Amino acid sequence: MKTKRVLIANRGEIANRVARACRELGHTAIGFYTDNELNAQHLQYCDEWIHLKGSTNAETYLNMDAIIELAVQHKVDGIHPGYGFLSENGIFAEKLNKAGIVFIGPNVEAIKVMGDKATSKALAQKAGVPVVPGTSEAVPTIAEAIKVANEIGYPILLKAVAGGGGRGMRACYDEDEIKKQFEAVGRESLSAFGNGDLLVEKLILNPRHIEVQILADKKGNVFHFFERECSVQRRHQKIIEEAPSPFIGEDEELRRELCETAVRLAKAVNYDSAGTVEFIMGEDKSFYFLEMNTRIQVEHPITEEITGVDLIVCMIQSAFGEDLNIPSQEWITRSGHAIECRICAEDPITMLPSPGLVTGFETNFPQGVRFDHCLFKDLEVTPDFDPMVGKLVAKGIVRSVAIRKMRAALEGVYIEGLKTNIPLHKVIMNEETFIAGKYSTSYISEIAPQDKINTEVDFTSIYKKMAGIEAKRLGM
Amino acid sequence: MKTKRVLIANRGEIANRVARACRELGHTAIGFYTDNELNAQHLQYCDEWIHLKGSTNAETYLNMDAIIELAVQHKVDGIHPGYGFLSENGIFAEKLNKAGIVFIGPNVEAIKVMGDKATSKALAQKAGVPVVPGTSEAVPTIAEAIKVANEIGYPILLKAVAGGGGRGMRACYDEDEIKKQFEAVGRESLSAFGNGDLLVEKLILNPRHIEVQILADKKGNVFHFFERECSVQRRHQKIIEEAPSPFIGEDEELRRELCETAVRLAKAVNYDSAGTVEFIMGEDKSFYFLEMNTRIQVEHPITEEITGVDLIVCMIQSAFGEDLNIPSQEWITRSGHAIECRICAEDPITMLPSPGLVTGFETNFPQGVRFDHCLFKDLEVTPDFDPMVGKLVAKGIVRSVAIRKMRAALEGVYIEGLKTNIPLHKVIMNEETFIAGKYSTSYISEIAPQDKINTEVDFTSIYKKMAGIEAKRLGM
Amino acid sequence: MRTYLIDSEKNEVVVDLTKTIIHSSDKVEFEFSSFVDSELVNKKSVIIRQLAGSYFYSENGVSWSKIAKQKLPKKILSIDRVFDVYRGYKPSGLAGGGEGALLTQMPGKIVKILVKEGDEVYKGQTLVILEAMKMENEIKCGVDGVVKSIHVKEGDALDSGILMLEVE
Amino acid sequence: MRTYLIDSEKNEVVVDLTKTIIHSSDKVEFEFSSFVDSELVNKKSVIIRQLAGSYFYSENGVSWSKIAKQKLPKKILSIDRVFDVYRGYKPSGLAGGGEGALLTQMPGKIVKILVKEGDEVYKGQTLVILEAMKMENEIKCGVDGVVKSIHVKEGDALDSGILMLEVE
Repeated sequence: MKTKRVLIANRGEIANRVARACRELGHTAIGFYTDNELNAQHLQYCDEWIHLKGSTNAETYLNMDAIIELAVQHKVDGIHPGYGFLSENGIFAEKLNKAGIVFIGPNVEAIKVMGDKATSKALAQKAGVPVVPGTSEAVPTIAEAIKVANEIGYPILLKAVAGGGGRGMRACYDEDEIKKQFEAVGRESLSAFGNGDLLVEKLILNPRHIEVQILADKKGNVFHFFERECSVQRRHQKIIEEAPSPFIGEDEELRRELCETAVRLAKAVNYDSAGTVEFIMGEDKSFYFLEMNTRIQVEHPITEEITGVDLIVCMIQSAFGEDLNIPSQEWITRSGHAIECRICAEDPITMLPSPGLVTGFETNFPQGVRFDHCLFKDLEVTPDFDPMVGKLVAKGIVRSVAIRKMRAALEGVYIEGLKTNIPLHKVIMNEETFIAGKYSTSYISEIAPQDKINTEVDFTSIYKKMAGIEAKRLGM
Repeated sequence: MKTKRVLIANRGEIANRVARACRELGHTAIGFYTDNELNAQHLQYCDEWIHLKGSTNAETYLNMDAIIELAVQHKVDGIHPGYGFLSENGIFAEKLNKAGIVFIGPNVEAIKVMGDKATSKALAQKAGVPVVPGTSEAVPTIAEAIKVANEIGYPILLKAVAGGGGRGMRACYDEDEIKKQFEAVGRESLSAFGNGDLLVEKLILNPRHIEVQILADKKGNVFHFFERECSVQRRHQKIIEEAPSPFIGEDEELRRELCETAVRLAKAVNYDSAGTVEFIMGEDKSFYFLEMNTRIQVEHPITEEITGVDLIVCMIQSAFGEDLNIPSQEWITRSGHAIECRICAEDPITMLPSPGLVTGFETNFPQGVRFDHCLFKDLEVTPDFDPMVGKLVAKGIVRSVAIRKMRAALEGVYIEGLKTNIPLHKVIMNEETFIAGKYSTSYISEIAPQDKINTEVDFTSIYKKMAGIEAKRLGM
Repeated sequence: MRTYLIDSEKNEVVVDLTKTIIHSSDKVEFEFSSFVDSELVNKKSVIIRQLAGSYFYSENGVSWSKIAKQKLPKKILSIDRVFDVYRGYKPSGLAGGGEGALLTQMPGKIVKILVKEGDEVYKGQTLVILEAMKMENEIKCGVDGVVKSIHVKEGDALDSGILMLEVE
Repeated sequence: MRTYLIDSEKNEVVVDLTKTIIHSSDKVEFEFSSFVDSELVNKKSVIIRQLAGSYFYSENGVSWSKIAKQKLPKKILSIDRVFDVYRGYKPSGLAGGGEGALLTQMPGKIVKILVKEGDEVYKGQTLVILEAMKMENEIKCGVDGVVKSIHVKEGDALDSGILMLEVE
């Protein structure tokens, strides 16, 4: 296999991750640094460093033309977009194809179909994949919305066609609420996503967010790598993920059905890369297709940990038309349980982003902990970028062992100068509902573990910090 | 489970490893430092640091009374001996029992039976475990030795009852050689091990060294965690191990037979901890019991990587009479392939120990590499201790992926100031016999990968070192 | 040396490094004394040991925990609390009652007066050095202006809350 | 500054740092020139960049590889070869022909003579500073003794192999 030149059009921990996959494959990893991140830590795993001029995302990691120009100029064979930024942008993928550069992701058609709520839902239905009862096309009027609501029953959700990440949706428990909310949500969506069209959907109560990892090659082979549960969310953004799902638990029948449904959908869209099919699961274990993310996902490590496969490596191989060396679905097995805690630069109680300068960073972990991160002493966490600075992953033979390991791992992260949500994770790892695995997406709002964080400052903790500072001052 | 105070009567990477297991279990890890290793790196994972006075091994890590006295003084619940030193010393275990301290290892009887070649061989035969044809008791005279040799056929091996690690053995291809060697080997053994008794054994040609990992609790449950192949050896000491064995390969029938044989033996000796049953396997895949190591082994990580179990954690739990949470043998599965390269402070060509001062240390790994080590800038590798400074472990879904990952991993270790065998490992990972998995214990002597090491010094390599030095000088 | 930690709610902790014993090139002992509202509320001896390139903290020399090295930061964080850190002297904004009126914040002795009446001074300029708790504290000016009057002289031993000089 | 690398077989490589350009606090460029038997055999400009606390090496400013930081070590190892490192000057044992006779090892100019005839000198003491290849080289004494005679004066431009002074 000829070694390739791979450009990573991303930053932070995922850029590290992709570069390390290239390192294994013998490919040349090429990384960007921008005006506002000259000391981009992810360059440390890259073989070549390129200056992507500008500071705003629009000037840099969202700037298709600048990226493609640099890619051509540096004779790049393929571009890995990571997650976020241009990772699900069909136009970008199209432009790359035109430029003769491989987009390390799925085919353009798949991106486009799955990128639109309505068309993806329609496709799912055609493929016999259960979807949340509701409309697959935009609902033009309030009257129409109410008509649909009466068919599928309350509560319902008003949802922006172009929305995502939990933004642009509103729950309505009766007709009046629809009348009140309809136009407001429409206006919001228009300004937020440039599209005011709304869908009406049945609202699933106490839902679980469960997703299936897909990996496919360019030869029509589509495999699943089991599921992940991502129900611990704040503001509809995941902060803790696990594999396998504690809600599905020992129900192998349900697990197989869910995973095979995801594969069926992926095949229907001729999927040919790493991707994730997201489902919402009700308390009765009925599940409905939400959306398909046509990219690698933040939480991919927990799947790698329980299946032993390197998803990023496979994704790159698939993009270049190489074999995945996976003989069959049955050949893919899972063992143990993995948990991921997203480490974010945010206030652990308000969970609002809290940028800052990392003045000290150390770790001291038990065995078998994985920490994908972009932290280093002197890292400036700016509001420009995602507040997530790392992903702490612990694996055990069973869930209780993974939780035990995660507790010890959280105790072993020392970050100075930055507020992080580590104190929140520490509480959750000792909170009974989580330990019992009986949580839904409303966990944070209902159980409110953030309220159990002990914020008391004791002198020992102050002396520890001061002593570290004074010792450093002495040049020790 | 009440948290315990665990004393680690060892140093180097294994002391790190045990301390990290304690960290996960919430136990207090107590570490030693000696006069000749005040900056013992393994203390970094220990919660308490105790001074074990003295410099020679006899004064320190072999000094039972001093260790037990300190253990009592510091209210220790249990002692983990690591490997080497007192790890297989029945008297030490006995003394601990008397002192009311838990020996984190098997029962005294098991240690003693397996510690003696003759009695262990006899037990194996009683348990129906195949042993290398030969005598199970010492052979008093040359005439007797020749008589046995004629029965079992040449070539034969003259082997010290008390020998080990390949020391105290000599091959004889005919009667004359026995006459020549018998007394010489006896004298050597007497001076080396304080016991001149010899056994006569059939010599297996092109043998594979294959061992089975055992884990047992105090309730009579004995499990195996599949096999490891350790045939890449120099001076009868392992330098590369893999799991599973490429020689056994897809022969699941043979694998099950081997592993179940090991379990049978462990049960016969009422084994109740982590241990390893070592076998020698001929080219016809017939296998014979060699010895049982009644301790955790250097190469345990590769088994942990393919089975997902934490052997040290389980070993500690077993010692304190806790459950291992392993429902059945069938529940234990393996996936993927793991390789370990022992990183030793030695000349890569002569393979002789080469102590020194580590003047610089960095790593830059692909994803999914495990490096258990005791390296840090300013580490002084002295002749007092084992030259092994680390164990590089790479895992992949299949063997070829593990090799690919190991190649990248070896490129990512930067050790300055110390000769290491990394250049040798780099050659082996690209050598066809190894890649084909068709090697025997004579691999190093016959294939001689050490002769393929390129020792040429180019200016770039010199400039790299000088530039690092000058930049540091500038205080950058 | 003394350090002022002042959090977002303007709560103030004063940490004095009242003793430093260097045991070896990689082992040092510190004695810290903490004051809240000029009251000694806590005093502790701690040991820092460098091992394999990292710092470890101990209060008894037996049990150790790893800590992160850091240069003197502008902020120290604890869970959700942020302390602004001022080292060696109080920040101008807090250097005495009124903007221009410098009062002693603790009992101490005037080591040096760096200005005379009529001098033009700027915000942040050191006007007086006050020795207190075995530490020299630079007393800075809180405003730009002119030194109107000086009420103390070098060598004076003062109680807390004494007006040293005024700037207008 | 120059550095002598001498391996176990007494093979000698002389590495001169002939240029240092500091681009920023974490980026510096070095020009190295290497000599074997006083012959320039190699010359190269390299860049060192500090990133996230580690050093990275580049020869073209585009492709980078990580290297280990180290303080000037006594030995530099390469695979199975060990070089003794001497910085700035040749080790006394190699400081010129006879033990007590200091000869120029390369063409250069006498910058300073630090002793006069009759002075008692000790092994390792710097006797002369010789400028060569834009570098000042401390010429050290190879033996304990007394300066017998000085054959050069400050400012002299000398060829290689010239006897500068004698100690006995």
